[in-house]
Amino acid sequence: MDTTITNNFKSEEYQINMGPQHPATHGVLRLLLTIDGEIIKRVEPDLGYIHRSIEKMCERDSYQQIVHLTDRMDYLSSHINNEAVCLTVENALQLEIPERVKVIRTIIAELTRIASHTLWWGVMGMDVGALTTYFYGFRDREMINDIFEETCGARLTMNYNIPGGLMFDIHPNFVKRTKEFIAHFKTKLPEYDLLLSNNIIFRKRMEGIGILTKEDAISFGASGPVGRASGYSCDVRKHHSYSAYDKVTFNEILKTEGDTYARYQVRILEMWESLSIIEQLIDNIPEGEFFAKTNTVIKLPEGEYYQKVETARGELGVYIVSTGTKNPYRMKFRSPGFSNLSLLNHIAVGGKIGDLVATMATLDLVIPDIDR
Amino acid sequence: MTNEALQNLISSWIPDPIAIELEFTEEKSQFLNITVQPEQLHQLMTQLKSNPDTNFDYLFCLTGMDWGKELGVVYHLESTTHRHQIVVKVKTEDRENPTLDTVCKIWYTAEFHEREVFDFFGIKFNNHPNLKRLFLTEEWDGFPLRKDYVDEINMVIK
Amino acid sequence: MSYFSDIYNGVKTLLTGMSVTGKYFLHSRKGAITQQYPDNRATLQMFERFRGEVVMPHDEKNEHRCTGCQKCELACPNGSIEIIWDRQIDPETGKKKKMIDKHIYHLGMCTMCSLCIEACPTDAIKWAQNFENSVYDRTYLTRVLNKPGSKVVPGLED
Amino acid sequence: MNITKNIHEWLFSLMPETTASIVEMVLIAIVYLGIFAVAGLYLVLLERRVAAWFQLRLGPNRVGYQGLLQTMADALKLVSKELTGTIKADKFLYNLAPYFVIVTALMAMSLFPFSKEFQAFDINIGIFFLIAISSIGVIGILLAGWSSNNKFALIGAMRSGVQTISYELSVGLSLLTMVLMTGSLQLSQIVEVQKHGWLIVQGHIPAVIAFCIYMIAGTAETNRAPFDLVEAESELGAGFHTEYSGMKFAYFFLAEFINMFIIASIATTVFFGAYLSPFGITENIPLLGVFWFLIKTLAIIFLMMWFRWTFPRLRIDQLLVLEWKYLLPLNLMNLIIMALMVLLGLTIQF
Repeated sequence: MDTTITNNFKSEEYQINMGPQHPATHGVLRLLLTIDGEIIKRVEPDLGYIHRSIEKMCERDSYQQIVHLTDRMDYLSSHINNEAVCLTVENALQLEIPERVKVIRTIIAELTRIASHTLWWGVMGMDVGALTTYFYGFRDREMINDIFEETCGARLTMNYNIPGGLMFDIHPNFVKRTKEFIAHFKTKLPEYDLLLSNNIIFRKRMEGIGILTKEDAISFGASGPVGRASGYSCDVRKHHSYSAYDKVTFNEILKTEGDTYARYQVRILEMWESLSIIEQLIDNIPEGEFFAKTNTVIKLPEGEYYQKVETARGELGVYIVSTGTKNPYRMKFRSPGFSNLSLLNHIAVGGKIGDLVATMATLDLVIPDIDR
Repeated sequence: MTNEALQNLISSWIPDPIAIELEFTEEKSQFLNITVQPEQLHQLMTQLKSNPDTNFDYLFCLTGMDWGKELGVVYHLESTTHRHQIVVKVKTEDRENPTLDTVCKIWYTAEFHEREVFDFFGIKFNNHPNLKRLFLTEEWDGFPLRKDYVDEINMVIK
Repeated sequence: MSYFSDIYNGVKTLLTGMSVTGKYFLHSRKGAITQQYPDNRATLQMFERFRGEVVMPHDEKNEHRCTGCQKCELACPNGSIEIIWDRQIDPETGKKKKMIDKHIYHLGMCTMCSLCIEACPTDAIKWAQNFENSVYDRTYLTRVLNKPGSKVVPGLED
Repeated sequence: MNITKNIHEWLFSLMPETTASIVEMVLIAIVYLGIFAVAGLYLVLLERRVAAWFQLRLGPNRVGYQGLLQTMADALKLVSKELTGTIKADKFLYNLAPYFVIVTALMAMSLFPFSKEFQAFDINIGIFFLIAISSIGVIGILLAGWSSNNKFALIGAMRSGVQTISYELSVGLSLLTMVLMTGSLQLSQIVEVQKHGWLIVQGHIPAVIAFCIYMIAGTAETNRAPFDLVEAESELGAGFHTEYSGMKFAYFFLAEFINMFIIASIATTVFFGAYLSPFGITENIPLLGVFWFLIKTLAIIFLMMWFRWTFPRLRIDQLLVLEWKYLLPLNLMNLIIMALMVLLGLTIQF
């Protein structure tokens, strides 16, 4: 595709196409690798294979309709994406949101995070060659998906939020099922460690590769577990608290190694924190309305609105520029995956092909999130 | 640092307020907005990052904008030490050949974000190391996120 | 000596891992999570809120509740719903009234966002739990929701 | 084995001696081919079911009773499939490679003493022959990777070369450790020695170490996880056989399973007394030898499957570190200890 690069070749180097169809790129990411033997010299991502121009579509849609588009960005944290848009709109309208909505949103957001991390864990194992993890991860995720399906009607693209609150109240079984899940998952999560985290082969493969320093993490705009594994305190839930996160106590997991194993550990430990957040909230869902009344046609006052939330992958920013009409004038999603992908070249160079796969797995890229 | 203190500090950097125009506003936004001329962009950004009092080391959002008449870029900055935020806007009226300075030497993340802006708005960035289309193919005609972009086949307008 | 303790510790972690999978192997009969799908059709029950497809319930007199207000059509983000309506004389009141001729639903374009059902003031449409929507020709996915000859429930106003 | 004797006599009475012996050999070859092609298919099924049980699934259970005909159906499908390939492949080598792999795999089968009489080919350099033959297979993999004209396949093939050459050393040395006790390379002789206790008991500690090393190196030799760098699904797609389809792919696939069977069979023969029953409980029924041989082999195969479905894959440099820094020194040390033991008569014999 690129003739200029070909001319600069050293004689030993060759180029290889990883993707758009490749088991390790989890979607349609195409990486153009320049390799010397097994050693990566350069990684150039080629994007846009599923770009749907959601930002342009948003300029056409009403605010209620925008919410469902964000399901299709980072589909593994679709609820949190919905929440981000709704929060932006609610802040712009200065709506008073019922406490019940905030708590339910937070519980579902944390369940989404666990679901996303269990899927990541399964796929992470598969990327390094331990195929069994995939099924163990999916078994646990399935329980969360059932909870979602019962309450929201959909398993993945839930569209449960509307500007002003929730589309409908939680299902009567929601609390019971969530408690069942917590009890189940508390017995299964230690197994994750026994099976994979402590495994000598796994640790040898993960430790000391793909190192990202704190300065680079900040400069590359790394967020979520990727940033926190480098010692960069970037949890939006802590620093720019939203929904019901100010009511719960939880730790921000920080590691300083910045390598692949640190990123892995951050996610595993984050699942414990999410469990504790859910436990704190699940018995204390306040009674009340599940939505605040909004106009059927929502018109945001003229101005600019920015809201960040912490998705399973990191910091999602929603930037709305409104001119006072029923559609946004410009809508920008600052997706975590996009920034996290941009540092791939920085940390993968010098490693082997196997390292690249492991590194990419711990960046936890979701391609629709990058392509939008 | 509060927005007011930030505004005072940043204003104090400018020796000659007439030559370099900075517009401060807090209207219709939760952040302090600075509008800067394209020529001064790079210098201001370098200062915002390197000055220990401001230390905006985290560029958390870089948005291309089409204001109808002008094209431009909106930079959302945050300091991870002071935890204050600021928005820098830069506009250019040249729609045929809009050119701005790159900030990707200051914040590495800008490299990809600027490519995205180039892809969708056609804003060129001086000194960018790898300014190519990111999402669209090289032969794509036009810049889809501009307001005057028309594509009768693929765009459904309600 | 760390050479040998390394080997010892390494082997120990490997054996722990094997004990986990081994445990599941021994309990494989009970623990299988496989859903033998076409076989379990009889017992497979979807959740009541499951979003399968949009349907319009009719009562035994072949009457539905759609007044043709088009709110669902407006709410739909991607034009999955089209309503063909005209003004007909209401046999009860003798006045002219908006009535649907066809309520067309494109399942192939539907993203199951549930906005139409939220928007409906008369609860004329709701979700069905059917999920087996595969057809050989995509034109089958375009459905007319109101049955032929059906009428709106008398006296229903939006 | 009266039937074989009868056939043998009938053949020799029918035609001249040279022709008869050639015909006999061909017949044996056909019988072996038939048995092991089918055995390979059932190993595939076993692997799939075992994997499913490790992974909370059910595995193939539709075709035939409990899925017993599943791999037969798969094989039929693969036979009937169109053979696709790349235009720029080196056609001759591309077509040759699968045969290299499958033929060497089947050749090795002829040596094993499944029971006292059921052994096709009992040469005095048995073990040596096995090690030699099993390393020819890698040439097939190298050819496949190189001739496919695909970079992923080539990387897979390069890895295969590196891996097999290194790990052969460990396989050879760990078997050599055991040969010290038997004093013979002939497989029937090795089994004979074990009548006084299986070698893993006779050689106790060093033999157990040798067995562990052999299992690790053997898994690596068959290119199975955690040493499946040659295929490395998540890194290289399918590695060396990326460009193969239909029956040619099936050859590679089948060869992998037959190789697994070979590695397990060698372990059975050298460490666990081949067809000998535990504590000599059924020594008076010679036919049960086949049963005991298969039981032991399947147990070892199960162990290899357990490895595969539990462990993550190693990286290429760690693979070499494991061999050259850990397995090889341990192996050499073990060899010396074993030699001393045999010299001092410290082996346990019943």
